Order: sequence, then structure tokens, then C-alpha cells
Amino acid sequence: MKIDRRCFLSLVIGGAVGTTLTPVPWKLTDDIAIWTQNWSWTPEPEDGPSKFVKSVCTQCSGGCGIIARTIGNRAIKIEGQPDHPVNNGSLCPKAISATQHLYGPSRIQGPMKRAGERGQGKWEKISWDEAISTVTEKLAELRTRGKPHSVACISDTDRNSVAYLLDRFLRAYGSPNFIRTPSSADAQELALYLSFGRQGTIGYDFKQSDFILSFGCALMDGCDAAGQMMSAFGDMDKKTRLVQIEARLSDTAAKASQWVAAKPGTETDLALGLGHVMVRDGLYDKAFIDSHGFAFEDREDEAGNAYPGYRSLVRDYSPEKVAKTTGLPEKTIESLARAFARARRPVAVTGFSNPAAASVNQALAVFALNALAGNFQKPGGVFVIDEPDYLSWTEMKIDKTASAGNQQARIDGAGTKRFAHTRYLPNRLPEAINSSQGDSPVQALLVAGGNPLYTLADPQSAKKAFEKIPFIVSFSTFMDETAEQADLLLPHPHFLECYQDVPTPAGMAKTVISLARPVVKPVYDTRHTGDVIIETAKNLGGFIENAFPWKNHEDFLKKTLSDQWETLEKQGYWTDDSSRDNSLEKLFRTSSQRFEFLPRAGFETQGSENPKSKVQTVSLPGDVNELPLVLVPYSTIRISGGAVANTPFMTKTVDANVIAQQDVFVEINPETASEYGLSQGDKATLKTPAGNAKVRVNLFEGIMPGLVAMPAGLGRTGFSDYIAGKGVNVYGLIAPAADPASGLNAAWGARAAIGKA
Amino acid sequence: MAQQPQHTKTKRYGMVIDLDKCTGCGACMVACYAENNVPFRQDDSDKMRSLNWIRVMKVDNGKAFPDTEVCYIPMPCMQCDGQHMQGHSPCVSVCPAVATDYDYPTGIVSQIYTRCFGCRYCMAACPYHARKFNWWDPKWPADMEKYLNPDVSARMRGVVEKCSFCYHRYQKARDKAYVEGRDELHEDEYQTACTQACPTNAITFGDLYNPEHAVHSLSRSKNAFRLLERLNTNPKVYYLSSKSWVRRVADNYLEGENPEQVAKARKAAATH
Amino acid sequence: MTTPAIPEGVKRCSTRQFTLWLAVVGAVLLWGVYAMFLIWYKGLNQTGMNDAYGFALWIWADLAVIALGGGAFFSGFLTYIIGKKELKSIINYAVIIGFICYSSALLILALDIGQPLRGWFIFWHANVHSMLTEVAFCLSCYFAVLTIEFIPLVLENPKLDRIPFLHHLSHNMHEVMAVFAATGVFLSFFHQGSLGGVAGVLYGRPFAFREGLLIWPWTFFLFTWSAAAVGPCFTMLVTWLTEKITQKKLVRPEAFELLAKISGWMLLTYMIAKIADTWYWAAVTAPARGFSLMEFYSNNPIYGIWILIAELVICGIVPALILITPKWRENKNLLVTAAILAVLGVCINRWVMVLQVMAAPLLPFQDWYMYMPTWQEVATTILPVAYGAILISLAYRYLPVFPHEKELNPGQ
Amino acid sequence: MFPFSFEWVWDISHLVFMGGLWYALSIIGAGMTYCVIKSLIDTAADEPGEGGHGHH
Repeated sequence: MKIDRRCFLSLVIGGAVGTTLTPVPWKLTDDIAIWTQNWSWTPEPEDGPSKFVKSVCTQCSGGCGIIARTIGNRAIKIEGQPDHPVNNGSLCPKAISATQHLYGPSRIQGPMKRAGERGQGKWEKISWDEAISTVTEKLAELRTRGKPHSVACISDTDRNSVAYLLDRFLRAYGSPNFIRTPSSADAQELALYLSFGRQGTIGYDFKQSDFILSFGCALMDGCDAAGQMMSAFGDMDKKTRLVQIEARLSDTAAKASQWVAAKPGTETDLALGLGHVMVRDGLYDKAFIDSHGFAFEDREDEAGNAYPGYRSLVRDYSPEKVAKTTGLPEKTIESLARAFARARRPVAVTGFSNPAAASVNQALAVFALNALAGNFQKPGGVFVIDEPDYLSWTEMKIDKTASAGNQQARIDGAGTKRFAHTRYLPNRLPEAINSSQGDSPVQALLVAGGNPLYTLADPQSAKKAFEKIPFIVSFSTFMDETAEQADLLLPHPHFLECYQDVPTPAGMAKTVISLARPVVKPVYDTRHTGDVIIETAKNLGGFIENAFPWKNHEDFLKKTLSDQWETLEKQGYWTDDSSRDNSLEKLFRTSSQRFEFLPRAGFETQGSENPKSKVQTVSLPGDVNELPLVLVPYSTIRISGGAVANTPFMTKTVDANVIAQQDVFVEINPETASEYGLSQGDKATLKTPAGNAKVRVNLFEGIMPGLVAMPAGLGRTGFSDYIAGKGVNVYGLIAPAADPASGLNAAWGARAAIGKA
Repeated sequence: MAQQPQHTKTKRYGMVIDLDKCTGCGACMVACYAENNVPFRQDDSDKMRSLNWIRVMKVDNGKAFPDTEVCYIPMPCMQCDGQHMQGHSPCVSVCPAVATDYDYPTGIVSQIYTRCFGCRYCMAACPYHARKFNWWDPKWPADMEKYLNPDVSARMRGVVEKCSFCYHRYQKARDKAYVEGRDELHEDEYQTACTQACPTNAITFGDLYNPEHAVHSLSRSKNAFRLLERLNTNPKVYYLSSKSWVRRVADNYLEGENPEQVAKARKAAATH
Repeated sequence: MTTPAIPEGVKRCSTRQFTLWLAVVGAVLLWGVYAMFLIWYKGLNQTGMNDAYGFALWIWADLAVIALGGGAFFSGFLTYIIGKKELKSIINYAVIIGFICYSSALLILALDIGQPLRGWFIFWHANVHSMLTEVAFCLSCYFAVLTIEFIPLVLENPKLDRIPFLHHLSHNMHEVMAVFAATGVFLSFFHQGSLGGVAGVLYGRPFAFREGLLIWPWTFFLFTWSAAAVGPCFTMLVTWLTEKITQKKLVRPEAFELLAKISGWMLLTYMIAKIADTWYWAAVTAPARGFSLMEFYSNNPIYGIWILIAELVICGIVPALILITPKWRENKNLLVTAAILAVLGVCINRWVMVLQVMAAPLLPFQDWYMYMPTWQEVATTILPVAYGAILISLAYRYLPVFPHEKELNPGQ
Repeated sequence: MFPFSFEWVWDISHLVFMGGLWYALSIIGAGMTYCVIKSLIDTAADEPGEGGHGHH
């Protein structure tokens, strides 16, 4: 049969009609729809019985109790631990999204050594044996060359077991250079030491206080005490007053009963001004000052030198004068002072903000307000928590090389005559290295916790300094900015994979030790930094080996926490509720055995100069005409400003007028914006003495005219593409300025100019 | 649409959010992402294409410095009861394929992802923008698939999703109660992930019909209101605020209208 | 077999010229097809739509082509049911235009849904309360009717007509066409209406929401009415354009005259109803929800209140008046102007009822939502135009579309 | 669409809506079936005569 067009046509049409009448097309249609419902690239998580493990979040120093939900060996979700004394179930977004970091692309998946140039991002996988022997060899070599003190170690804490092991290791090895990364705790701890004579943290009984006067604290804007504070705020009744002193309407200010918009950098003046009113009107706890106060009145020392007291100091801070400095109405200052004085359980709070914003002087001025209110060791008041005492092992024997090394001056200058009471001056480290002739004073740097190349005040010069260090080891869990510049990566497990003790977080009014526990088995080939230190010590042999008689970190921790271990294993935390002494008798360990309004120890640091009745405040460098605005960093709880960057979830919560694509927005008052011809969303160039940045503009009525506010925590290069490259690091735009009293960085902002790009 | 319930007592699960307590921290959003396997993207800054079952809106009173005030308004799916309180919620009535439904026993508006074919009519119908479309295939980089919650299925590209009041938690609680031979759930047995995560306890969740549940009295308090009440969507998410300007931005008012009076008139009309 | 493919007695351009024309339009078509596959392969992220604009350019295009395709059902109604013989001259073309419009609408719908492979769920799991379900059912059924109305014409191609079965089929289908046409009118009435209902029932969207009769909001009736009024205008417009391009008279003037007259009166009555509806909405419906009329238009950064004036007056009342006035509509230029305005008016109406509904903020702290279509959306929206041009060219060349062409062009 | 799918409820709205739909589908179906069958018969009737290609 000839197949012609007609035949072909009828064949096709007939075939089509015929097929439609069979179930085939219908079945196929159904199958295709079912296929779209089961796409293989849409994951189907495995089910199983859920377990809930109590632990603690260690992503910042806040120490919030968590409960991790697991299924098999998978960590599913982090929730707050309702009975935990720190946070009572409250968590910040970072803690809740911790599983994203656990399984995320920013993890370092095993030990590696650098394969290309520094910072090039080329790595070669190595074994743990090779990794540890590389470290051992390097350290042994420096020791044989008699340079153990050229080894420095940077950590984000000096309080937990890893920090203790590191410090012990350095001392046994022969280096005084244990350095803690900068944080807002630095000035607080120093001020605490100066006025109370105690090493520890200051705690506020937020829950019971009826008047919280916060000097710019980012209480609910992502400071490390956010868990505590949000939990307390949740329980607060409407009668409790929260007063926020800040130039920007932060979330804390927005929730406060009163927002006091003082100019930034004038908090110390305001605290002294409030003190002025209280002293002038006699609104202070005379009994407390009589029995426990020192330098409230003018005094003379044994040699007959006269020193002014607090009363004289604040005389100069009349509301009229302070009104000018702070830009607040006199009335506000007067009424604020009175309201504070009249509250039954007031606390004045400082710290808890960007690392530099609270100088030692500010802390001392705020402590003085608490002293005037006589609220120490009282419910709703201020408490002093000592450094953890559980980490006290017998002194070890060290060899001559070690003791010679230990006697060398610290590279960062802390503890020298000039900064006698400052323990760590991380921000001076880059300068010390950059200004040295010839070899870097640091020959080997161990970075265990913290992310100095991001958190140091001047990241550019820190990076330059790091380039001069021949050997950098990073113990980071994540490919952070510091790990990127390291030679050797010895990744520490994620906190959901290992044991870690967490001592009392700053702000807590009682001692709380928490224990992070392995919620899941390690996902990657990581090793606990504590284990690595112990193993390295063993490899080095001799006295160093003998100083570490423990099998590993877990063994060390169990033995260290022997009494508390069981409680910690069971409920995840331990408190001293029953055993604490709240009397004032033994509270003050200054040489006067009293609370020192104007600490003697503090004045000694300033040499022979007789402190005038004027407190030094940090002024910003730069020409006012050229740089008419002021750039201030701000914290937000949705952007992690610290060592560990945002999880993708956190960034997802950030509004489009804070980050859009890769751009960060700076907040400007509409009035200021119109002066510079800027409107909402405009691209602009921000200029400060430290550098330039491309930003976009968000007009916000809630910020003081003349200011430019930028969120901290952006401008990262490390971690993963989910955060790297977004925005700029605001601290890169603010040149550090040393607090004359302590040497700590106290640059709370920078002069700036902004123009349309 | 489903039929009226027969055996169990009808519940009306709802939420009361105290805006005076909300600090805008975003914990509710993150807890929701984690609980409900909400995907994320490298650039999630296009908020109109970013998957969120609960969004926290930042609103200000429009006054100049330093009289500015800011309020955060968390917006989950409002689980509307619809006009005449009969489950005729704006979205359910328009879905052509019954991919979203009003569950009469709980009052929860469901979404069946495998049924939805992505016409987005429900999104057009929802005045709260509570419904979100999967513009992309979800992607969990590195080992992130490991944290996915098996109680909630991952969604594929091309379908609409929204807050379910953590319905899977309700199912679990109900199953547990059933095994234990109970008819009723305790208030704390079924709580949404956002309620549980809110660090300041600004969110309260429970059965609005049950006088023993906190939401019952909270939703009837003087400061309680709902968003866009005048549209007659009858949301089950209530808000509390002591500030009158907040109340005013929660709905639309003509010049000269006063939110309290409008609310009073509405209530009077409803009782007749 | 030397039967010519071109109908007997009419003159058509050379094959070369025709191929060239097809190539040009085909290129545009291919561009659209490429965009179409991109969208199917990569998903709707290829568009400019977002969660505020669940409906956007495509749905507008959909509503607009269906309104314009309304010429088919209304002419069919007039021809087969009312028995207006004058329209025989144009009914074939009206059907072809309708067929193009409806097939395009279906194609766009297949693009617009996020899971096209599950599109049939709308039938299988139908929610009868949804206006969209009604749209889908009536749309696909009516498309079947249009196809049935189109088939006999296709079968009249000289080559096909030689096949006895097809010849008979064509004849038999002609015989019962009135039944099909009546069903089509019934279906059209509902789907045109339910397309209006799609927006009108959105009681969460005060800009779109309208009260109504039983389950049908007023927009239901307004959409049907406006489609009936403007559909014939579009048919006339395309016919006029075809006449201009082919430089021939194709349709008897009586057909034009009658369609214009009916269209005019329909449009005028529609405008009266539409204005009444707008007034009631602005005075009663919206204020009850806290919105004043100007609020909907003053926060609008692009067109403000002008879009309302353009829709109601410039593209509504004006063309209606032109078309009902015999003297004016006899003037071909004025007639065409009126048709263009009316077509624009209905397009604006559909635009407003889709895009402005999405854009208008609901909470006082929200802003007007913005949307910008991507090239993929634009290309796929132009695709039906190219496809329509090709289909019309083929139909005109190979099918006896205009029964009076020979008589009107005796010289050729 | 069919009474056996679980969304189906025997209520007035389903009956009216689906009634309308099936009514329309039946007319279309029946109409087309009629045309096809009639044409087949007509064609068969033509066969013996052969060459019946003429127009009516």
C-alpha cells in the first residue's frame, strides 16, 4: 500500500484519537504530577524518635541554656532551656539557628595546611598527626632558639577550661602573651577591679530591679546579655522603668519606658551630672557611703597631697553644663536623677555595647551612681561575681627557659607601668608588631577562639601585622577572617559536638556554671582544642608534658569539675544559690577595703599628674569642617557583631533597609539627609579618617541629626557566601583611640562625611 | 471545604501578641524557619520574594526626633475565620484546587503543598501578605539537610506556603492525648514554635474558645485589636498595645474616624 | 492532484513574500518560545513577579485577550441566536480571532502557574467556590467550542475539502453550529463573568472588592458586559487592519455598521453601569473599610487618578458616544478611533483590576508595591501576538475566511 | 470533578456548578459525536457513486 499524505494524515489523527481513548495519556499525566510531588532534589528528612539534650550556647559569652532536639545523629532544632538561670528559656536568633552553623558551608571540615599564598584560600588536607607535629616542631624550635616568649595566643575568653589550658600551656612553655580579644567586658572588669578591688564580672539583678538606667547598653540589641535581659524584660511589669540613654532609637530604646537621647560619647558626663543632682539634693545612701565609700569627700594621703573626692568632681557637672554637653534639656537630667534616686531598687548599667563605647571612666561614673543608690549586693541591685574558681590546679613546675620567657614584657604592653591594671590590650598588638624593626616580636600565633582579624579595632593594620607573623595557627571551627590568613587550621568542633564549660556570663547576679555537651557526634574531622593543647604539651615533653597530667580535655574537665560534674551532666548548669555571701563586709578588696569613687589605683595609672576635677573623655580626631558628621556603630540582634558571623537565617531576618543585596544601609535623620541631598535608598560614599565606604542611605527619624549609624557585624570575607561580602565592617572605619586611663580602645565613633555616590 | 466537626469540641486556636513586649529580635522568625524547614537564599533581601511564615514589621509613629517611637508587629498567617466566622477566609474560598482548607475542629487554615499548582490566587486574596511563593527550588548547602525537621515536609518550587500554626505540633499533641485516653489538650501541650521561642513571652497561643487558656481573656482585653479588622476577615491573631498610634496603623481609618469608636460600632453591629 | 491550496477566486501574495513575512513574525515567535521554555525550565523566578504581585503582566494579558476575544461569542450570539445575517460576513474572522485569543490565554495560564504539570488539578480537585475554577472550566470548554467553530472553516480549505469525510464533517458541523454557538455563549457569559469575579470577590482587597448579586460581585456582570461591548470593537479593529494590510475590502459595510452600532450601545450601557459601580464602591464599599477613593489613587507614584479618568471618560464615554452616533460611526476614521479607544479602555480596566489591586497597600505602614516585568514575561506576552499574526496570515491565505471577499473585490 | 474524588460534597453549589459543566460537556460531546457519525454515514453513502467531491 502506498503511503500518501492522506493516509499519513489519517494515521496520525487516528493514532492521536486512539491513544487518547486508552488509559496511557491519563496515567502519564498522573505520573508526571506525582513526580513533581516527589522531586528527588527536594529533600525528605528521615524521621525517628526525638531526644532533647540540655546544653548551653557558646557562640557568645552570654551562656544561655539550650535544649537541642535530635533525631538519630541529627541536631534538628535549638530551643531555650526554660529553667536555666541565665535565660529562662529565652534565646536570641543566633542560638536558635546554631544548627545552620553546625552543618553549614562555613565549617572547616578537617585539619589543613596552607597550599597557596596567605589568604588565597588554597588548602591541603593533612592528618591530625601531621598537624599537631607541625605545631610541636615549630614551638620546639622557637624554644631551642630561646624565644618562647615570641609565641602568642589569642582567645576570646580567659575564663573557661580551654583558656585555662592555653594559659597554662603558655606559662609552662614560657610565654606571657595570652591575649583576650576585645569586648565591652574589658572596661567593666578593669573598673570593677579599680573600684571594688575584685577580678570578676559585674552582675545586675534585672529581674528584681524597678528602675534600670542603661547607659547606651545594647541590652536587647544583641549584646551578650541579651538572653538574660530579654527574659527579664518579658517578666517585667508595667511599673518597672527601663530608661535607655542613647542617641539612636535602638530596639532597647524603643522598648524602654523612656528614651533619653543624649549625644554619643557624653554618657560619662551625664552619669556625673546625675551624680551632681543626687549629691546636691542629698538623694544618696549616706549610710552606705559612710561605712563603705572611699573618696566621696576630698582627702589627703599620708604625704599630705590633697585629692578631690566625688563630691568635688561632680560639682562641675551641673545640669546646666551637662545639658549643653549632652544636648538634653536640664529638666530631663534633673528628673532622671530624682527618679533614679527615688526608685526602690534602681540599677545603673553600663557596658554591653560595642567593645569601645564604654570607657573605664564611664564605667566608674556609672558604678558611682549605683554606690550613691547604695544598691550593692541587694535584690534588684548590683552584684560582683568572682572569676571562676573551679579552674584552680596546683602550680606546675616550669623550666628555666619557661621562667625566662614568662618574665619578658607582654608584647601588647598590658600590665606594664603605664597600663598596670589592664590585663590584655589586644588592640595594641598590631601596632607593637607593625612598629617593630626586623623580625616580628610574635613568631608564632595560636588563635584559639575569637576572630581577631575581624574583631580588632583596626582590621587593616591587624591584617598587616599578621602578615609579619611567620606562623599562624587557627583553631577556628569556621573559615573565619582569621582562619583565612592562617598557615595551619586545626578545627575545633562545633559547640553542639563537644564538651565545654561556660562560667558565669557578665551581667549575671549569681554564679552560674553551664556545660555544653556533645549533642551529636562530630560531623567533620575536628578535634577539641583542649585535646590538641594537651597532646602538643605531651609531644614537647619535659616540664611541659608534666604540667598536663590529663588524658584529654574531657578528662581534665571531669577532674576539674569533680564536685559539680554530676549536677552539670544532669541539669546542664550549676549555681551557687545556697552558698553565696551577700554581705557588704567582704565585698571590697581595694586597699581602702571600701568602694572607691575615684579609685586610687586608677589615678596611679595616670602618673604623677594630679587629676583635676575633670574626667578625661575621648574626643574624635578629624577636622569638623571637613567631616561634619559622626559615624557611630550600632548593634542589632539580627546581625552578629562578634567573632562568629550570622547564620543564613539571621541574615534572612534583616530588613531590606538594613541590607539590600550586598549593600549596607546607614541610618541618617531625614533632616541631615536633606542637608546632603540624600533621599531614601540613595547610594552614598561615607568618609572617615580611617577610610571610605560605599553605603546606601536609610532615613530614620529615630536617630539624632548629625549622626550616621551603621550596623556592626558586616563586611566579612570569611564564613560563607551567605554573609561574606555584604556591607562593610564599621570598625574598619573607626580608628582606635586609646583610653588614657587603661590603654583600651575607647573610640566610640568617628568623624565622618557623606555624599551621594 | 471540610464538613462541620462531629465529635470533638470545636477549638479556635489563636494568638495574642503583646506589641509592648515585642523587641523585634527576630527569634520567632528564626525559630519558625528552623521548625518548618523554611529555605533561605544567599541574597534574601528582596523581602517580597523571601520565604517567611512570620515576618516582623517595623513601624514608627512618624514623629521627628526625639519624639519618634518604633513598634514591631510580628505577622504570622492570621488564620482568618472569614466573613461571618464560617471558615470563608479570603484565601480558602478562592483556591481553585482545594489546596488550602479551613480546618473546622481547630480553625487552622491548612496548605497542601503537593496539591497546590501555584496559581497564586490565594496570595492575591490575602490582605496580610501571609502567603509566600516558592520562586526557587529550595537548597540546603553543605550538610544542612541534616537539620531538617521530619515533621514538616520540604516544599518544592512553584507552590505557595504559609504559616500553619505549627499544625504538626497539634497533631503530635493530639496523638499523644489520644494514646493517653484524653479528649482535651492542655494549654502548654500545643504551642507554636514562635510562641515558644519568643524571648520576652510577647506571644501567647491557645484556644480562644477556652476560658482556661490565657488567650481567651487576653483577646478580650481593652488593648486588644486585630489587623485590618474592617475587612471582615476575622483573623485569629490578636495584638495588644498600650499605644494609640499603634492601634491606628493597624487598620485604615477615614479622616475624623477614631479606632475605638469604629471598634465599638463593629461590636455593636456584630451582636445584632 | 493539482488542487490549489489557496481558495478559489481570490488573489494572494507570492509564496516568497509570504515566507518572508512568516520568517519575520516567526523570529518574534521564537523569541517568545525561548522565553517560554526558560520559564518552564527554571521556574517563575524568571519573572518580575513577587509575593505582592502574585498576579501580574500575564494575568492582565490573559484577562485582556479574553475580553478582546469576546467578539467571538458576542458575534456568534448575534449571528446564530439573534439571527443577524449581516454578520455572516465577519463571523468566521471573529471566530478565528477568538480562537487565537483563547488559545493564547490558555498558553499564558500554563506559563503562569508554578506547577504546570499539575495544572489539571484545577479540574480534578475542583473547588466549586473559586472563581478561578469557574474560569478554568468555562475557558477550556469554550475553547473547545471555538475549536469546533473553527474546524469547519479549516476543512473548507480546497485541499482538505477534497477528502469526502472531512467535506461531510464540515457540512454537518455547520448544520448544528447554532447549538455549539449557544453553548459557547452560555460558557462565555460565565467565564467572562467569573474573570471579573476573580477580582471582585477579594474581600480582603478593598480596591478590588465589590458587592453583588447572590454569589456574583458586580464585576462579574461588568466583565461580561464589557467583553461583549469591546470584543466586537477588537474584531472590527483587526478586520480593518487586515483590510489595510491586504489593501482589499473584506467585509461588507453593513457588518461593520451593525457591529459598531451594537458595540456602541453596549459600551454606553456598560459605562453607565461601570460609573454607577465605581460611585457605589467609592462612596459606600471602600469607606466602610476605612478607605477613601483618593487614597487609592494619591499614593500611586505613576498614574494617579488619571487612570480612572482614562478608563471611564477617554476610553469609555467618548468611544461609546462616537459609536452610537450614526454620522460619526459612518466615518471610518472616527469608527476606528473609537474602536481603539474602547479596546484601550477595556485593557486599562483589566490592568486596574489586576495590577493596581496588587499594588495598592493595605496596611497604613505599607507602601505602594512596585513591579517590573522581566524580558521573559514581555517576550511571552508578545508571543501570542506573533502567533496570532501567523495564524491569521495562514487562515487568510488558505481558508475562505471572508465569504464576501470575491464579491467585494471584483477587479481581482 | 467526579463524585468519587474526596472534595466532592453533595451540596447545592456542587450540583449547580458541576451540573452546568457536565451539561456543557455533554452538548459538546454529543454534538461532535453526532457530526462524526453522521459524516461517516454520509461518506459511506457517497462511496458507490465515487467522485462525489462536488460542493453542496
